[in-house]
Amino acid sequence: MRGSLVSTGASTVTEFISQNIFGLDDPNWFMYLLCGVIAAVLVLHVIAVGALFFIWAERKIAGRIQDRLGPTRVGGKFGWLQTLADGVKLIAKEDFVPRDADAPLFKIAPYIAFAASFAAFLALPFADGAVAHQVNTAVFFVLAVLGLEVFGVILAGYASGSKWSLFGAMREAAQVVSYEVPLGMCVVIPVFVAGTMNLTTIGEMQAGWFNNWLVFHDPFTFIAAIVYFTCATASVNRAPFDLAEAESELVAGFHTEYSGLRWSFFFMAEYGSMFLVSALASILFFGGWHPPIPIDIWILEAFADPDLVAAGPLKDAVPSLVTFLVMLIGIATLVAKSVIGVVVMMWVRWTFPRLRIDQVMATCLKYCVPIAAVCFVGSMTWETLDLPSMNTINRYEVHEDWSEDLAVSTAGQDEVDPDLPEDKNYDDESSDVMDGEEAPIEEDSVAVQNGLLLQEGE
Amino acid sequence: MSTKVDDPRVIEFDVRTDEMLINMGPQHPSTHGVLRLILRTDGEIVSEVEPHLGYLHRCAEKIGENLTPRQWVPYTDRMDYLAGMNMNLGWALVVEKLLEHDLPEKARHLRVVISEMGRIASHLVGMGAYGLDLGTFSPFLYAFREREKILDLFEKACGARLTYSYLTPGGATGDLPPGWVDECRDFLAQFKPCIPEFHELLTNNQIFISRTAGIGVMSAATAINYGCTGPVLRGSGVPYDLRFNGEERYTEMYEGYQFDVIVQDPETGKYPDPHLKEFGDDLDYPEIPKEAILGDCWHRFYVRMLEVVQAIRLVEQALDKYESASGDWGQPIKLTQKLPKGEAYLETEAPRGQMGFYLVSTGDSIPWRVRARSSCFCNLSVTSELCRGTLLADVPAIVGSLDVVMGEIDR
Amino acid sequence: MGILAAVNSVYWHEFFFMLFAGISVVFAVCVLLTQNIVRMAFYLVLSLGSTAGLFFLAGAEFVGAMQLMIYVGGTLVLLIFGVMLTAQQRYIKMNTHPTDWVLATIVGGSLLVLLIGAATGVDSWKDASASTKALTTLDADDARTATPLGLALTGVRVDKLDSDSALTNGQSGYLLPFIIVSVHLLVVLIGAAYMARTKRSATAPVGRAERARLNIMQMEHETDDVVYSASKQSSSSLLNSDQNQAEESTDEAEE
Amino acid sequence: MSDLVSQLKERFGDGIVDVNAETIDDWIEVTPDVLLDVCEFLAGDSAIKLDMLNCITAVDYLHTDPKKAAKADFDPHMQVVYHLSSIEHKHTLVLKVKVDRWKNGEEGSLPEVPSVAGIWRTADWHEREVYDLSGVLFTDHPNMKRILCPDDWVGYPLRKDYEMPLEYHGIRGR
Repeated sequence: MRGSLVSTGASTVTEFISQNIFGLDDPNWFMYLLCGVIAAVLVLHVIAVGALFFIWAERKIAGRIQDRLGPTRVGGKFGWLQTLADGVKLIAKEDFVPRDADAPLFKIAPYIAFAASFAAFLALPFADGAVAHQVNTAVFFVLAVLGLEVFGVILAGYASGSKWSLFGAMREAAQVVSYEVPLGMCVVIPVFVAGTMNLTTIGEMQAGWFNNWLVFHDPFTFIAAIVYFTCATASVNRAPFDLAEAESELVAGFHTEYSGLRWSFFFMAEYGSMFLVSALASILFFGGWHPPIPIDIWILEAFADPDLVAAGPLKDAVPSLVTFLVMLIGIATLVAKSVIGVVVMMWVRWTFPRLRIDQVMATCLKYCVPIAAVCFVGSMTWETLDLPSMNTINRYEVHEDWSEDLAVSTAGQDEVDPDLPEDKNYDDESSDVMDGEEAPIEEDSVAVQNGLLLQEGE
Repeated sequence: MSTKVDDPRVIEFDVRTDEMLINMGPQHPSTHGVLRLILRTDGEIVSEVEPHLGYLHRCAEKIGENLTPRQWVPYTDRMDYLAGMNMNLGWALVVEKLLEHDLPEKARHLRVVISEMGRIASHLVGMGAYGLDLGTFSPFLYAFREREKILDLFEKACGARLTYSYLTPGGATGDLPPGWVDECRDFLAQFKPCIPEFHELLTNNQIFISRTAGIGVMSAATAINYGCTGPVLRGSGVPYDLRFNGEERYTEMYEGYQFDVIVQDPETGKYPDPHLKEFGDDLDYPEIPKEAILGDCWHRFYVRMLEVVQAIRLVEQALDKYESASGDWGQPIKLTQKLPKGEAYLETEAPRGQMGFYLVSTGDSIPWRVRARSSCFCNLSVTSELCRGTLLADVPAIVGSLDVVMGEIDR
Repeated sequence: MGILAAVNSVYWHEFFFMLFAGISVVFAVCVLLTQNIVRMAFYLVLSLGSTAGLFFLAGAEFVGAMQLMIYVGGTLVLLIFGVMLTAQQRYIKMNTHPTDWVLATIVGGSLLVLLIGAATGVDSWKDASASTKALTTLDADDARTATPLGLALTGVRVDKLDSDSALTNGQSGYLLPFIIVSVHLLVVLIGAAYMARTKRSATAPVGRAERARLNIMQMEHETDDVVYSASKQSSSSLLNSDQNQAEESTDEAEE
Repeated sequence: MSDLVSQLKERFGDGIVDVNAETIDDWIEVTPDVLLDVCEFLAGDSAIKLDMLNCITAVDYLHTDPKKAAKADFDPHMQVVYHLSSIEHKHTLVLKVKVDRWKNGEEGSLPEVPSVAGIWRTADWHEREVYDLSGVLFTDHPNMKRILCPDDWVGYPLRKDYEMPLEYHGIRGR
């Protein structure tokens, strides 16, 4: 039905590979392993290449801010190979474990930090179809996994045996745990406005001109976007809040004793979660993969053949290559917005001095949490009273089967009927075919939304 | 919260956490040079700070007992290596005081030009390094961009960028090269608009204010009692500047110059107007934030920034006087000049405080005893008093505001 | 392609189930056995993390993420925090007394027996093989949403949807327990914040300005406050030696 | 004879040993046991108010080679020089205390001078440096130990008869 090359489920890819490459009719366990590995490597490279680019960008931007050039010689014109050179140096560097360190914990800590920031990319959609695993509660999943990264840092701080890293670890723990509260509250606001935690749906809801972005939904979401960005910078340990690795006080904070490859894992984890947090910001507030001017919708309309348009969502009335092109545009837009977010973080880092630990805590508890709470109540009243808003899409009707719709639409369907034991759905043969026509209500409602959305969009 | 004042040194907590003895230094990114601070901390609260010195001790004073005064000049600019010119000046004046050797007028104005340029260069480093202590890297580079230009000028004058040995007893090792004065004027012209840049970067920065205002407050009485001098003393409101209140021989150098002591006027609570308006009408000075208390880190930093502007005006006046002055630039005394029997002590206003030299001679060309009174030595001794009960992140802020240089402390 | 065909009977679903269950059980036991307190906390993270894995495997993403956030993200970080702040020396060795071991095994053992008995008692779980085939294909569509959970918590009787509408809108679903629990948690949080406030003496780092004021007040009363005039007079030696007798007779500080 | 000296003489009598007013920097010499009261008077008296102690120096008067020692016009002794100044009245004073190089003659026991750390807090570090480099012990000093040299250093470097140690913890001295 969707016709696009890469559909949501990995198994379609599995089928594609098993039929075309290995000539098996239905994919066996090795196919799944293969696709699992492919997906993992793809997502890993998003972080690896991202970190590579960001380290280079940070040095260039820092240079520009400080009235100097930054790396220019390594690898040609703009010193773009600098990070690779750093990487090789780090790999070649001796990776020793200090004498009174707790060796096993010391060795595993960087990998926990990196795994946490990598796992969060699992649920992050880069465009309508481009997501590693379609998690319905994606926002909640990403926040939960982001919280894990602090554990890697604590372990590193405690296991490297030096007092400085212990200080760094304690500060990091205190800061990230307390900043999860306002971060959570700021994230709940767009989730509440969009009515769903599924990042793809939230992204799809902000199609059309930039005035459909959630940040312009009402003044409270606007403030929430700013507070979100501050808390995100703090929970990722950057800029004025980078107390965990404060050189002037703690030598180098929790990664004082690390060197070589392990140290670079911390570095990659930091840049990975920086990119992730700004990608989340762009999806929740800044229209995700929809460019400010709706080029993607114009392209879709240009290629849509008229008879199919009325039937379903615009995306299905277009040859699959065009949807793929639109998805590429979407990915490019999201990456661009996230890079802007990361550049702002770098810009803030090289201009502001560092805050003290009690000031960091004060900003969190005395400023971020109350403001986030006020924004939440404000946007909630704004939404229920249906006050005038910049967004043209009325999200109310397209909520993901909200209570009234649920009562109406599910009366006939047995899909969501929970009194059947959970595994009953599995026995139903038809659900075996992934993209079969008996698409669950969920599928239709999304499709309905797109159609409704797009007519609305012009 | 009862506000009765029991002994502030005793801090009891309800839960007795384990006190930790931490070693900040001797190689630590934020201690300026090889200073080692032993901190007794309880969680983040620092209950006791004990500085350990001597890591850069080169016993310059013992060597001074085997060299003639002119041979000892290179040792002076290795003491406060960020303001070498001012150190040379201090030693030159003390030797001239013992020899009662008077200088031609042109030599005096040359010394004012060079020492005030040295003060600008030193305060730039102080400002940049203080930004580093508080975690921001950019001001350091802006400060060093300007300082490099001053060092180029010094290099043209005396051939060296750090180890000058230019102002020797008797005058200077050579006159300023032709065209130096115009280059100096060009530098000052393009340096003036940079000052608001520094203020934008640091002084007006709300995070900088919240990190420094009200931190490490030192009352005037404590400052004098601990022998603090220079911007650290004036930051606590004591109007004492050796260029006015110093020895006769030192203050006559600054005769006929318009400048004033940079200190907060107790009544108006304002600093003397540094005539910034002359530099450009849109350049005005940031007022004092409400959280700042007289004697805290912010005021010490602010005094240094005002002194930079003051020094610019001084250099401009000195350049005009130098060009119109008569006589030569002051030939240095003979290498093995016989010193009269007796002793002489003189302090000069170095950028970091009062740098004193004490010369005792028993009649031959090699002095009997040479003693250097270091300003940072006394300024640093006040850290344990200021850092008691502060947070760990405040310690670099306080030590940074005292702007210490280890070369001068350890000699 | 021989190997692929031969080893065709690997069900990833089962494999991961075994893996996660194994990890959580093994590390749960390690938590008991280890003496190093930080190692214990780390093993606890692994076992709780793998139970979260089990939830994800069963398709309950919301509950899995909840487990990750609350247990691994929240509780354990606070546990580590507590351990780090109060650790007397770096690695405390906790060696339990032998009698405690005996007692623990008795209690633990009896609970284990009870659990195993209950697990094997349920007949619908007995013929497990029937549904393993269905578990092979990972059900990737996002039919499982968190909406029913949300509705149930806000009072909609999700289980009795098709009965008359009186029961669906806002009747007694889980609304009441949900409200009770949230109010209870609020009270607990306020209590914890009140008890944890540090009862420092008046002059420990209270407000910056206030402490600075105390600092000055404490210093000031030692020496009487002197107002210094910015006089521009250069200093001279106190002993008016005849050499500078003439010029400085004026500013001599004679009483 | 200035008024201050007469004031001091009548207050401390023979404690004021010598006044030298015609050199470039004129100074007063006092005996060690009356030093503390003189300093308290100088710092306390509102008219004089020498509230800033600039510098404490120890000068070792000893000619090591006998020829010079014979011609020297002083016999071997140690001088501790206090440079004081007043912030308020803008005047300075030099105070000297003469002690013999070793306490009652026997080698190794350091001469003793009362510590003025109670009056001027800056004296705390200055006296530690004088003790560290010149070997003058300051009685009832709050924290009398070396400040510049390592704590286990032997000998007092600024004394004229100081011999550089052959090695220190394996580092070759000469």
